[in-house]
Amino acid sequence: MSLLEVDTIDVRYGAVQALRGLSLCVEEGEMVALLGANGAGKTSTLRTVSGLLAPAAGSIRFHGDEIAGVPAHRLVGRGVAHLPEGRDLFPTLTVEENLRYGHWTRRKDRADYSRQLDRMMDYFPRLRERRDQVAKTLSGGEQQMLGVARALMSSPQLLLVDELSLGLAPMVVAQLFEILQEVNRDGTAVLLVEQFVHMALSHCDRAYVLAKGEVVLAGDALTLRDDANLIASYLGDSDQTAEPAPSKELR
Amino acid sequence: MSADRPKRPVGLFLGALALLSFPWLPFVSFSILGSANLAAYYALVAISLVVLTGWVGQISLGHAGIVGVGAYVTGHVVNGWGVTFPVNLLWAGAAGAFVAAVLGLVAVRVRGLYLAVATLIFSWTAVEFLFRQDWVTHNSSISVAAFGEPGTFPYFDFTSRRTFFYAAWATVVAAAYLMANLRDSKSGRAFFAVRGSEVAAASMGISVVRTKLTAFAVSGALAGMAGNLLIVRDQVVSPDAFKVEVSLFFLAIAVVGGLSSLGGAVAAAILFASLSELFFRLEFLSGWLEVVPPLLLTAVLLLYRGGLAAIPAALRRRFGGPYDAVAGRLLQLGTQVRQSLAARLPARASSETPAEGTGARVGLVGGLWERLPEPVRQLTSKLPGLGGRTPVAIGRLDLAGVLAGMQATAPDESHESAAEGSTTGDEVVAGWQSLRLPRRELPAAREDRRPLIEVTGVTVRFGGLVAANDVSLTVREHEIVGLIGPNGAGKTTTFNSIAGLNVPAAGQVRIFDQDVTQWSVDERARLGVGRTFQAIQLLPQLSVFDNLLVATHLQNPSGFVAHLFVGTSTLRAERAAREQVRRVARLLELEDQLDRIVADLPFGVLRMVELARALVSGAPLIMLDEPASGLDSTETERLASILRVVRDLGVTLLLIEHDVQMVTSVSDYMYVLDYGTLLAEGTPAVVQRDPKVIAAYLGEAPAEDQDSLAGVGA
Amino acid sequence: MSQLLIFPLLSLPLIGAYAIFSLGLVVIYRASKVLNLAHGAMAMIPAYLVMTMVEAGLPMLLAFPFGVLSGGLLGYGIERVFVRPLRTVSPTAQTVGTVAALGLLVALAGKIWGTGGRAAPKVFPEGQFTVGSSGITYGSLGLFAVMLVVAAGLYLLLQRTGVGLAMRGAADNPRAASLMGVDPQLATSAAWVLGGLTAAIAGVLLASITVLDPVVLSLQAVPALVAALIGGLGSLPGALIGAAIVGATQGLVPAISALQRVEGSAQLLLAILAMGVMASRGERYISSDVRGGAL
Amino acid sequence: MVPTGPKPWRSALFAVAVLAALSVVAVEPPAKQREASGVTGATAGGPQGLSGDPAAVNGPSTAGQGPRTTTPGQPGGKQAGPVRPGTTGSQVKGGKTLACRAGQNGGSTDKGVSAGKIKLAATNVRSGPGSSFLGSSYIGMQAAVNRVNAKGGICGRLLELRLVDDGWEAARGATFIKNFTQEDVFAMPVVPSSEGLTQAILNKTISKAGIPVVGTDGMLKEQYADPWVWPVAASTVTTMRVMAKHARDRGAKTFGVIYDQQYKFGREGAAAFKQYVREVTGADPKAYVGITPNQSNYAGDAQRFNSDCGTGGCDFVAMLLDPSTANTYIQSQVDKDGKRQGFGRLLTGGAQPLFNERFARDCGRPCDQMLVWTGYNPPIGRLASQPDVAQYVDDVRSVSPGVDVNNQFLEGSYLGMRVFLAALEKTGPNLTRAGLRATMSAMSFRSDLSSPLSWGATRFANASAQPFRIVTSSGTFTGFAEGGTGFIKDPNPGVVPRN
Repeated sequence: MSLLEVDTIDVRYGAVQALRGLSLCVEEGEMVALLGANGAGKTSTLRTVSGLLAPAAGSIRFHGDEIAGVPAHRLVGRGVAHLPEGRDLFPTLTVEENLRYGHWTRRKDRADYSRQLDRMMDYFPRLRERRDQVAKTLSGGEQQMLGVARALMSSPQLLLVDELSLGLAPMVVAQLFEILQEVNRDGTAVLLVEQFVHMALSHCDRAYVLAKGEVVLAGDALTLRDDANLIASYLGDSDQTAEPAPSKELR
Repeated sequence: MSADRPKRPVGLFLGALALLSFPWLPFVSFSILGSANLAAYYALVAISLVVLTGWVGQISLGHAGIVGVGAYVTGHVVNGWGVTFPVNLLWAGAAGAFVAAVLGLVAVRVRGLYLAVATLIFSWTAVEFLFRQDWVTHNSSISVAAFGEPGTFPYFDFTSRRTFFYAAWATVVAAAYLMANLRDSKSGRAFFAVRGSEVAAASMGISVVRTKLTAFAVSGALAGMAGNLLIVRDQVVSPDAFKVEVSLFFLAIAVVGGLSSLGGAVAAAILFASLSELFFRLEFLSGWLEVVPPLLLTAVLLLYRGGLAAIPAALRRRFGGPYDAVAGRLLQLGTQVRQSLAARLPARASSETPAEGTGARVGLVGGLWERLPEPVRQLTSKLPGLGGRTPVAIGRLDLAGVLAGMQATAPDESHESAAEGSTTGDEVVAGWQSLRLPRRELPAAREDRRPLIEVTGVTVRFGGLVAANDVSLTVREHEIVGLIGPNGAGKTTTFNSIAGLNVPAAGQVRIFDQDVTQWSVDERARLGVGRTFQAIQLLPQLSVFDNLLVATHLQNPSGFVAHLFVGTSTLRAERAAREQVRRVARLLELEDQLDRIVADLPFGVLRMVELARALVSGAPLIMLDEPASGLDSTETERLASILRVVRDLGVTLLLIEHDVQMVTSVSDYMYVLDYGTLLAEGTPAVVQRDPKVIAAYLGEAPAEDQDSLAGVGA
Repeated sequence: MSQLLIFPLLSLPLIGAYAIFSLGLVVIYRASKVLNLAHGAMAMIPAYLVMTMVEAGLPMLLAFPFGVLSGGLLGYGIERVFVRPLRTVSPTAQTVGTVAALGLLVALAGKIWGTGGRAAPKVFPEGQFTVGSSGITYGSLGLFAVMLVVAAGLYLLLQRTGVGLAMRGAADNPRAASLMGVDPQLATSAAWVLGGLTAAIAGVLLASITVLDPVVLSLQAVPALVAALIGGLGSLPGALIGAAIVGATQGLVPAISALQRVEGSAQLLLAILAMGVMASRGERYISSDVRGGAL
Repeated sequence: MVPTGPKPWRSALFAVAVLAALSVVAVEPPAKQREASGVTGATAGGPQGLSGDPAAVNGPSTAGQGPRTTTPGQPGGKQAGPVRPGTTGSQVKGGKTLACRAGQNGGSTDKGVSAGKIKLAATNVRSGPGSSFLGSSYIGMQAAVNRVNAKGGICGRLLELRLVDDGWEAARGATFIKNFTQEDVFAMPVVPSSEGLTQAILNKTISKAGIPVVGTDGMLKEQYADPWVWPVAASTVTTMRVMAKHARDRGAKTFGVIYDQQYKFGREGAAAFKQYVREVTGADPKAYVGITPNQSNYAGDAQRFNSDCGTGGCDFVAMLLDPSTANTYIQSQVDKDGKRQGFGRLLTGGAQPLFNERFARDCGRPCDQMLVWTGYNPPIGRLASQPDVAQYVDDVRSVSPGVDVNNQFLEGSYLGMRVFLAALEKTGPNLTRAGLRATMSAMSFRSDLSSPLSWGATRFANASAQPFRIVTSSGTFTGFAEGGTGFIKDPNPGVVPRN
């Protein structure tokens, strides 16, 4: 019985059908990537698992018990942490306050808070320097580091990460992936959504490729790396489009 | 607002008929007549709130103050210059309009809750300061309350309730009639557009500033006239009739009425006036006067938000048959009346399309604006928000004309399009799929074609973050330019600086060879730039037809006054506008969706309506903000082919889109952005195979050229 | 003490009352983006309850805390009944909801306790400091002191405690708060309870040095709205500064004889000040995040 | 919500239907056809009921116009000289000799009068800000009516009093009064809701309809200028002059007044005070400060008043404020070495609105020995034992046991009603509005409740006032004590300052 089982879920935003019968699973300590073009439903998947969105149909099991429809603020305590797209920090709160917020579900355990805080500061030394700075004054990279650190403060069993690389220089992204790998080795399962396909596949165990709300490809990372149609689903089949295709009748 | 010709509010004729006989009905006692007069006073204030809060979304918590100004100005005018009723009504209206317009100037700068506080402060100051100054209130009682001399004709003594009844309800009926005309006209649509979304309204050339000022002025005029009715009815007013609590009471009436419907406002006014009749009649209510109005407001707010205006619809839902029979019968009667009236309008319903290239004359204030001497305009343009450059419009693209012309020359053997399109009128416009379009002779080299958009060295910073760094691109005539790049690459930032949503820190944006870097969204729209939005910005409660009709704003030459009194010019402009909408709808095969309400349409159709709206505005240049997001693969393919047809009709398109596959299939030329800088440009085939682009999209495989990583800081 | 110096002293109680009101208004506005026009009623009802309890024999030491608690309860109730159901409509609709609450509470108070002004029980002992030819009653000074305590208390609660942090975060970014385990609805209710508690404190104290009247006390919130507005509606220190300006203006006007003859000149000055602040603060008239629409 | 669905006309029609339904429910069944008499059978509902209303331009002029206003002074029946109440003089009308007994009273002699009933109506204040001190007035009126009805009414006709609450709002009050003028109402006793009454006087609703209004509280000068209104209270101008005269006689040299500058009663009272003080001392009052009611703090105004009076304060200080504003003002005044500033060195006086227990109780120690003035004899001290005063207390307690009998608006409305009923009795069986008007101008009403009232010379019938002292022990109010001067006459009665 795997850590997370998502079973044929449908998700709708008003008239838009975001997910159509999507299923996937994440084992203990595994690191899984969710790939696919924009609007393929990657973000909707993470939001449904973390409780921000309630699925219209289907079920989600975490540690075997059903969590579909459980609101986000009750799920965090049970070990699911979600770092949403766009980092979603508390702009007017300081770095340390953001981190303390991440520790909210275990706030009673003071000792654990200082332990976690030091652990995060070790992972991201720059945060220690900017400790009292207000979040919105941080650079893009630093904000992403704070996002990851805050999500890890509740020492989750499953960490959902949405577009870690958004607007960051490749070197910073590589650094973040290293840290994710280390956290994963410490026992936290990771389900991450990522644009940079090579970066994701080189760090993850398995991957799913989504298109238009469905899983079109799945497998372990190594076999997928140089799979031709993976690139096609992103950039469009490069050899087909010779000339800009005018409407058929025009000729 | 159904799809046929602008519907005269037939209901008002019927209503007037009922009101004329009211004072003579047997059961109407003297006190009920008194309540009916009170109802007229409340109705006028409620209508003024419907216009301001219902239609334009500007909440006012200070309308009693404006009513007070109307009352005291009437007092001065009657005692000072002996001006009698119908004329002093206009004085009061003018005073109300002026005060509201000044208040509107603040409203233009602030929004939502700030505005509510501004109006609350106004009414608090009016009561505590304005209505305590002797020079304002010494005329609080007027001696002359009649028109003409006793014994001679015409002589109206307004102290008599029956005479006042006719005067008051005539004013209300006239106000409702004019407001209904306004609502069904271009200005009304501008009101709803501004309430729906200011940025979408601006993108259709509607000046949000002038629309709001017009709404405040109209609403203030009606409120001022209500003040006039009060002092003419009572001949004396005291400040406690205009305190803060009374403003909240007026808002309660409008909310109970359903806030957006004129009929609802009148119905709520009648309901609240009947309360005062019940207070007079029923002994057990004494002591509870203060509790009843807030109870009514709470009930409507929490239990039945549609208010009285929603009752007829609810009745139809519940009773169906019998209700419809009665309503149907009345409707027939009404349409007969309207037909006879319409018959005597000039017959020559000419079908020529509106003159090309007419500058946009927007609303009464707009009209005045044009006639202001140049230096004054320069001066006022320094005023925050008021200044408006009237751009030299390149000339609107008359899509309908192009289509009509083309159709005439198309070879006649294309039978299926002729048969299928012969719905109305003479010329036939086919759906896009069956269109025969002549080959467009374009200069071979792209450089020879006229550049419509030239972006040079644009840099945009948000706080520390450089979103766009020295970006330069050009969009040339009759082509589709695609702008792509991975997330956070600065696509949207660049797009917005072209659309006018942000002012770049450095660099220049030129459109139609004019430097528009500092121009506002509606100024660029007037120049000839249309756009669609990634998050649908349609008006959910309106039908598709009305949503599209809003976009004919710039091509409709009729002015505000014409909208009020519905002259032949308005009717002709409306007919032309509706024709334009029907043609574009037919082009995009949206005809059978025209009467459906936007809120219940599937996402794919909404995308088409957004595109149609941009086309209806006649803009020769349209910017598409992620048009394919949310569409499935078949819908995306259909959109791509439609865009190609639109391009071949002579519209130039600039689009940003995540679906790289779709963009490469439709664009003539592409630009790729990454980290806010231009990574590559060229035809789709070139761009697709450019290794830098693939790397940007797929992310560097860690093995390859390590050094490129090291150079980049955190 | 020179003549003019006395007047700032005289306006201390006004500054105190308006500061507590505007702090409560800002806490509520930041949490639920609603201008609570019923704030005055949330001060008036507890003041009447305290008076009823004192008249029934309860010592002020017990009546005051109960009164303050009733304010918190009232804050919670108004949000649940008049504001939350309208959340899906628009902020304007929610403000109209608070208008309905104001109307209802004022009318009911009038019905229950009568509409004429009544003297509320004293919270602080009688007597005052004499300053030159006039002086400040203990009640007035007490109100100002309590304001300082409330402001400090709010600052400590919001800046130094976990609950405060949770509330600030929820106001800043509700989605992120729920992802961290804080229910944004709960945080909003907490903000309204806090608003109610502070309003009750100001209400009881203000009533004890002035008059207990359903309308007069409720409309005291209007100058407090102006104060919050001048302070920028978003910041607590801003609310304090705004209250100081509004209180001082109303206190100083009688001192300047030229202004004295013009009745209501204080209100006029404040209106001009508020309109100026709003006009200068308004953004470029096109902002993308417009969610328009009244009901 | 945009009106694409429901069409406007349907809601308007729907609302007209609602109004029609409401009015059918609410309107009284058309009054029984009254016996043939001078007035056409005007039913309450019928349009002819608009007879009193000057013919509208296109309305048919109704046949048999109701009685137009008859010129005053033309008595309906013979009038004996100063007639003591309770006489049963017989009168001749149209050949029939009438007697003040059931069945012989000439039936429907005027609008609102029938063989067995006299219909009366008045607006009063039961909700809104004024209800705190005007709220109990209806008890005084009801008490007097119950007493007369218990004895069989007047000349066999029982009194039917209809009271409508207008929330002390001027526009609504005037509209309700205008409704009464067209309904089957003979006269309007007392009308405690002064704001609406003043507006109805100013826009001539009352004088046009010729409907008698007897016994009003007389706070505003407009009530003394209308030929159809007879106030019973001592006017504000009278009280202010009497207070100044009393202080002057006690040796006060310097005068100060703090008044409500928003409501008319404040402005006209202060102007009268100033005029009289200038008359007797040759100089204006040292302190003349107007304040706006219902503010939260008067520290600035108090400061200005004290500095105008100078160190040591003014010898006499008059307060013309409503109770709650007065309390807030007094709270804003400060103690200086144990004595509350802003009070008179020798004397402090409060006008009628301050003559009420709640003000005295809320004020407490600072108001000790302060004189509050009234134009009546409240049931205080030895006055309480006087027959009419004792009667007043019993009557009002029978209607509402817990009522504050010292509230002078309650006593005023009781006295006003007693005057009205006495006038009805004097007018006798041939009860007409003109007759009542003649009676009022010739009548002099003596009772223990106030000084003798007569409207012959000036409209200011009650031209004297008397003071009562607020007594407190250790800071709490224990009761009112007699001022010891009895009624003091207004030095220049009927003089109304132009303010």
